[in-house]
Amino acid sequence: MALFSGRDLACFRGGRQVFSDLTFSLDAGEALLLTGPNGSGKSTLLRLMAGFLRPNAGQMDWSGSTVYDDLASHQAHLQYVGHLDAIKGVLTVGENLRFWACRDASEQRLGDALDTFELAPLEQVPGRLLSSGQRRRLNLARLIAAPADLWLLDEPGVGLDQAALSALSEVIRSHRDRGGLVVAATHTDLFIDDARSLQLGTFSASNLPELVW
Amino acid sequence: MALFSGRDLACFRGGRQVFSDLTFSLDAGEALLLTGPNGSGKSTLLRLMAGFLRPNAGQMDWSGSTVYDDLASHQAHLQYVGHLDAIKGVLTVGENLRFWACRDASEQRLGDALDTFELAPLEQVPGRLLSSGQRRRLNLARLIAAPADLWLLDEPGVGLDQAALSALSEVIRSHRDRGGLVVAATHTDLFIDDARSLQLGTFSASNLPELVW
Amino acid sequence: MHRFANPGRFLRLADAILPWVCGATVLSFAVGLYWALFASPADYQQGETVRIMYLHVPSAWMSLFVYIVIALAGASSLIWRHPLADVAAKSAAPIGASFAFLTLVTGSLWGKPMWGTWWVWDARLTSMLVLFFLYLGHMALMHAFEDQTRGYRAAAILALVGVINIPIIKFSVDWWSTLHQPASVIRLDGPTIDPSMLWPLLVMVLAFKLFFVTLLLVRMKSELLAARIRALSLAAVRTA
Amino acid sequence: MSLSQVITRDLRLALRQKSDAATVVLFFVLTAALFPFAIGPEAEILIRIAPGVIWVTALLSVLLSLDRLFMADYEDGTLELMILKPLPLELTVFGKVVAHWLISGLPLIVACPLIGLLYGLPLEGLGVLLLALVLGTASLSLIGAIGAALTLGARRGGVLLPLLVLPINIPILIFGVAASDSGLSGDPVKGPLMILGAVLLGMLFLAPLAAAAALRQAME
Amino acid sequence: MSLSQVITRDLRLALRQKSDAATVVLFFVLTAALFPFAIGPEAEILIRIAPGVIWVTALLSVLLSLDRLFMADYEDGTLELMILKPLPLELTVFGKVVAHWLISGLPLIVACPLIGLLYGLPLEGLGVLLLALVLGTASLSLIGAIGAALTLGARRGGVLLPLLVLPINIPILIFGVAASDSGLSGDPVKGPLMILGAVLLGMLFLAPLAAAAALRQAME
Ligand code: HEM
Ligand SMILES: Nc1ncnc2c1ncn2[C@@H]1O[C@H](COP(=O)(O)OP(=O)(O)OP(=O)(O)O)[C@@H](O)[C@H]1O
Ligand SMILES: Nc1ncnc2c1ncn2[C@@H]1O[C@H](COP(=O)(O)OP(=O)(O)OP(=O)(O)O)[C@@H](O)[C@H]1O
Ligand SMILES: [Mg+2]
Ligand SMILES: [Mg+2]
Repeated sequence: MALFSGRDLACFRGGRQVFSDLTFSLDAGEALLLTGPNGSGKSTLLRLMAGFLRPNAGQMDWSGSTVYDDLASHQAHLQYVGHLDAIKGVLTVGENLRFWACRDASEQRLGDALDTFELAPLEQVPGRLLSSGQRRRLNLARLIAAPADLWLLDEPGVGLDQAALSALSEVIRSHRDRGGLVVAATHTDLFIDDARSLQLGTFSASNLPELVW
Repeated sequence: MALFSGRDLACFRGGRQVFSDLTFSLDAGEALLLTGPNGSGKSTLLRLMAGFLRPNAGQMDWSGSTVYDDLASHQAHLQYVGHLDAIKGVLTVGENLRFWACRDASEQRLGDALDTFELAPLEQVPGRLLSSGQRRRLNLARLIAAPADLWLLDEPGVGLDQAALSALSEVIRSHRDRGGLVVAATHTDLFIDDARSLQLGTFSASNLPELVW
Repeated sequence: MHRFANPGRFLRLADAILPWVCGATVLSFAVGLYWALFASPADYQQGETVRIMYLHVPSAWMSLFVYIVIALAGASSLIWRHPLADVAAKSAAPIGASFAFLTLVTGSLWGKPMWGTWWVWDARLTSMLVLFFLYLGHMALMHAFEDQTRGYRAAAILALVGVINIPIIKFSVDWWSTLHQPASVIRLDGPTIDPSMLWPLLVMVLAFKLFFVTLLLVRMKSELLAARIRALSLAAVRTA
Repeated sequence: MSLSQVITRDLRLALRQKSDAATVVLFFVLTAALFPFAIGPEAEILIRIAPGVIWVTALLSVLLSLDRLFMADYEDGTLELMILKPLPLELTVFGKVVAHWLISGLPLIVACPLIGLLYGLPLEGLGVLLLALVLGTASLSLIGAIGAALTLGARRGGVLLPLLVLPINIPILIFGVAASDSGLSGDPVKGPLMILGAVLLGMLFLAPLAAAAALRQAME
Repeated sequence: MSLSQVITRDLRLALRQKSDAATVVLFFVLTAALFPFAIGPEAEILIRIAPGVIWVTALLSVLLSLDRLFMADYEDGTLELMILKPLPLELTVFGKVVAHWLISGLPLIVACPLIGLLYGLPLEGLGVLLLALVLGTASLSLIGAIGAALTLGARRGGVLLPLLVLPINIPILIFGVAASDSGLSGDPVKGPLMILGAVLLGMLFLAPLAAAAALRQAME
């Protein structure tokens, strides 16, 4: 039986059905790549997996029990990296990261997180001075500062330079080696080995959202 | 003599020197790709070219006269697509685009802009319902709705699916055929033929920004 | 579609009882209004203006009653996620607000001849004004979101917070006005109301209650039908 | 992008999100209705302070709504693109202020008689009060626009707006209340109204210039 | 992420951008200072309305600063990540309100004697006024937090907050003014102070629950 799975999921947003009858299952150490054209529902599915949205139909299980029975404990073992970066401009990179680190995170681990994404030289720099790629790297550093079983990554490669991109794929590899799960939406190659992939459908012109002002 | 050129440009941001002695020149129909690691100053250079920032040293010319003599007229013949998308959630895609179209833009041209980036089916959809890639496509559609000689594109390929990416490279090609100029910062391949390229330097650790709260 | 199974039954039920409630409303209004406007005596002090009371007092009572209905609906929506409760709260709020507004308007129409001004900062008047604002807040919140279910939930939470606060507000406003006006010239309460005026008043109160039920059923029906039309057109798009 | 486009766009945005227009009026009415609770219901005192309360609340309502006049456009990048457009930024600013006044100043003035009713003001003098409010709120909007533009770039923006704008507004407040008081008591009102008008004229010219300069600065 | 971390983080953010704390106090002082200009300098009237003006301005200051209590965290995605953390959202909300009160409520109370001076209030009764303000502003912050959470992501956020929260705040205003009046005139103050305390206790319990419920549904 799979560690993390969803069955017959359907989701409406803005009055329009984004997807339906979507099924996935993931075991320890596996990675799932979400692909598909713009607007096909990749981000929506990730938010569903994170418990921010509830599916309009279907069911989602984590190690055999449905996640909605105890959403808080499901959420406690996942990390989400989305389009919003939760970076406070007046806090330094170090302070920003420290807040999201888990309580008992050692300095060692924090240093590790900064080093991995080459943020160490920026540790004292306030968040508002970061370039777009640096912001994204700071977000990815959360994955290391606060370890979690399930990583939900929405276009994690966006804005990264070559070095950061290979750091990311390295980090994902070692996470999976430790038995972690990864779900990532992407349009570009993330260099993840033997990942399962889920292709989401096309946006159909007749499927317009209902217009509500 | 080049149509658009900069000489010995230097720029400080947040009290730190981002680049110095930077020189570029572009002729009608040419494209310049800005590459370099995160934080190397690609976005900064684009904002400089758009006249949002003034260089701390150096000089920038458009067809022989320095742009700071008449900044407004320099700005009138450029289009800038950056990280911020200027999309109003309560206006529809069509209304959003129409506002930025030039005054005498025909319906034909607007339709063209929407069609190119496959936004036609979304014309009546309010901006807040768009996915990240759809937002970016709407921004790129401005390039067609309000033609300009110089296009400044900051990571235009981010979040685009395959279809949109090739539409973009097609649009850039025909813009250059008409004698237009393109400057684009990017980490991924944009499929632009025989572009000049400008590699920006690395972020050096000793060059930390002065901390200003 | 299981979400609408229950409302489907409700619709059938509403269709069955609506004619009866509607008839009863018309009947009680006919009796009440005739009695109040023609058959009951004029007040020896206030003269004919006293007849405003037959609108004023029932609507004052109804506006409080409706807010409690909304709060109860909010509670059942939050606890049992009952879809009908949301629809009921959404449909009832404008009716209650109209009652509060009617109280304010009839009150100030009454006040002009009685006190010489349209408005007096009397405790009861002021509480009614605050209640009217509470209604406005509820309605505004209900419609403030793109996603109707978010509006439902937020408005339900607000209604509960509001209903806990109404007694406190009422108490404080009473206290406030007695603090400043120990011997008020304005005394609305006549516990010694004459039976010849009490009975038509009670009939009018009944008429208002029935009127509320009728309106509520009609509004809930149209709300549910609109939701169904939306759902059906979505389904049509899906199969297309 | 033309002046009329700027105005209609802002009007449309406001009508679509409905917030702007309703915020200001509701804030105005609710705040004005709050004072009796704090001061007591005695009619003489309420009548005495009514014009003052109306003017202070009107001033606050306009100021608070202005605070975000350029903010949304700044944060989502609209302002950058507007600067690139050939329409002079001064006109863009002017258009935005006009739209803002139509959305927030005008409804406030329409709601004013209601407050008059609550405070028991005589109906006859209300005309002058309203006229004075028209002149006053228009000036307030223009001055507020300068403040709103200045605070955009400044990191300590929030502080600056009241600090910059409230003191400048005191003359408007004084002459506005003077005109209203005279109007209510039947005294001549020409003097203070003329001054209000003169301030408005001055601001019509000065404010777009200053605000546009501040906006350019904020783009750096 | 622990309760103390939430509080210190918000405090640090506020101190770094300095705007929050200073805005609220400045708004309070400037608005209160505006009334004498609008109402006239007669000492009796000013003394008569002083407690009322202080309370209304305090209420408005707290309300306006609360409006953005969760907004920044909502817009930049911080709130999403906070929900994922094991700390119960009720506690997070409580921590944010505590920080907010320390940043905005407390300085306001410290600035209050200044306003008292301006209006010529006797110094003796000021203690009660300040105590009442401590209890009152804390309740106002808690109630405001419910409103801020409910209106998060609403199309008409700005309008809604005052509309939702002002009516509920009326009792606090009434008893706060009553306590202050009695304190200034030397009458017994226990009654209204006790009521203010009771309201605060009730809100300490109710507000985090309601606000957290509202935040959860705002994430949808
Ligand atoms: C805007 C003005 C007014 C408002 C908002 C108002 C509000 C109310 C409210 C809320 C009630 C119900 C109170 C309760 O059930 O305990 C009420 C009842 C009543 N009002 Fe008014 N009122 C207004 C003006 C007047 C005037 C001018 C009069 C006549 C002089 C009046 C006479 C009464 C009477 C006789 C009752 C019934 C009292 C009772 O139930 O014992 N009202 N009003
Ligand atoms: N907040 C929202 N409310 C309502 N509908 C939304 C919302 N966000 C997105 N949608 C709709 O849901 C659909 C799926 O959006 P989603 O963001 O999941 O797409 P995506 O696959 O992530 O696309 P992209 O590749 O562009 O990021 C879109 O068509 C969009 O119109
Ligand atoms: N608004 C700003 N104020 C001060 N400094 C800034 C600002 N924005 C960026 N910087 C600094 O300028 C440097 C260059 O940033 P820029 O955004 O130009 O980089 P970039 O090359 O676009 O990087 P990326 O690939 O991550 O987008 C960064 O090191 C950053 O710290
Ligand atoms: Mg997406
Ligand atoms: Mg960049």
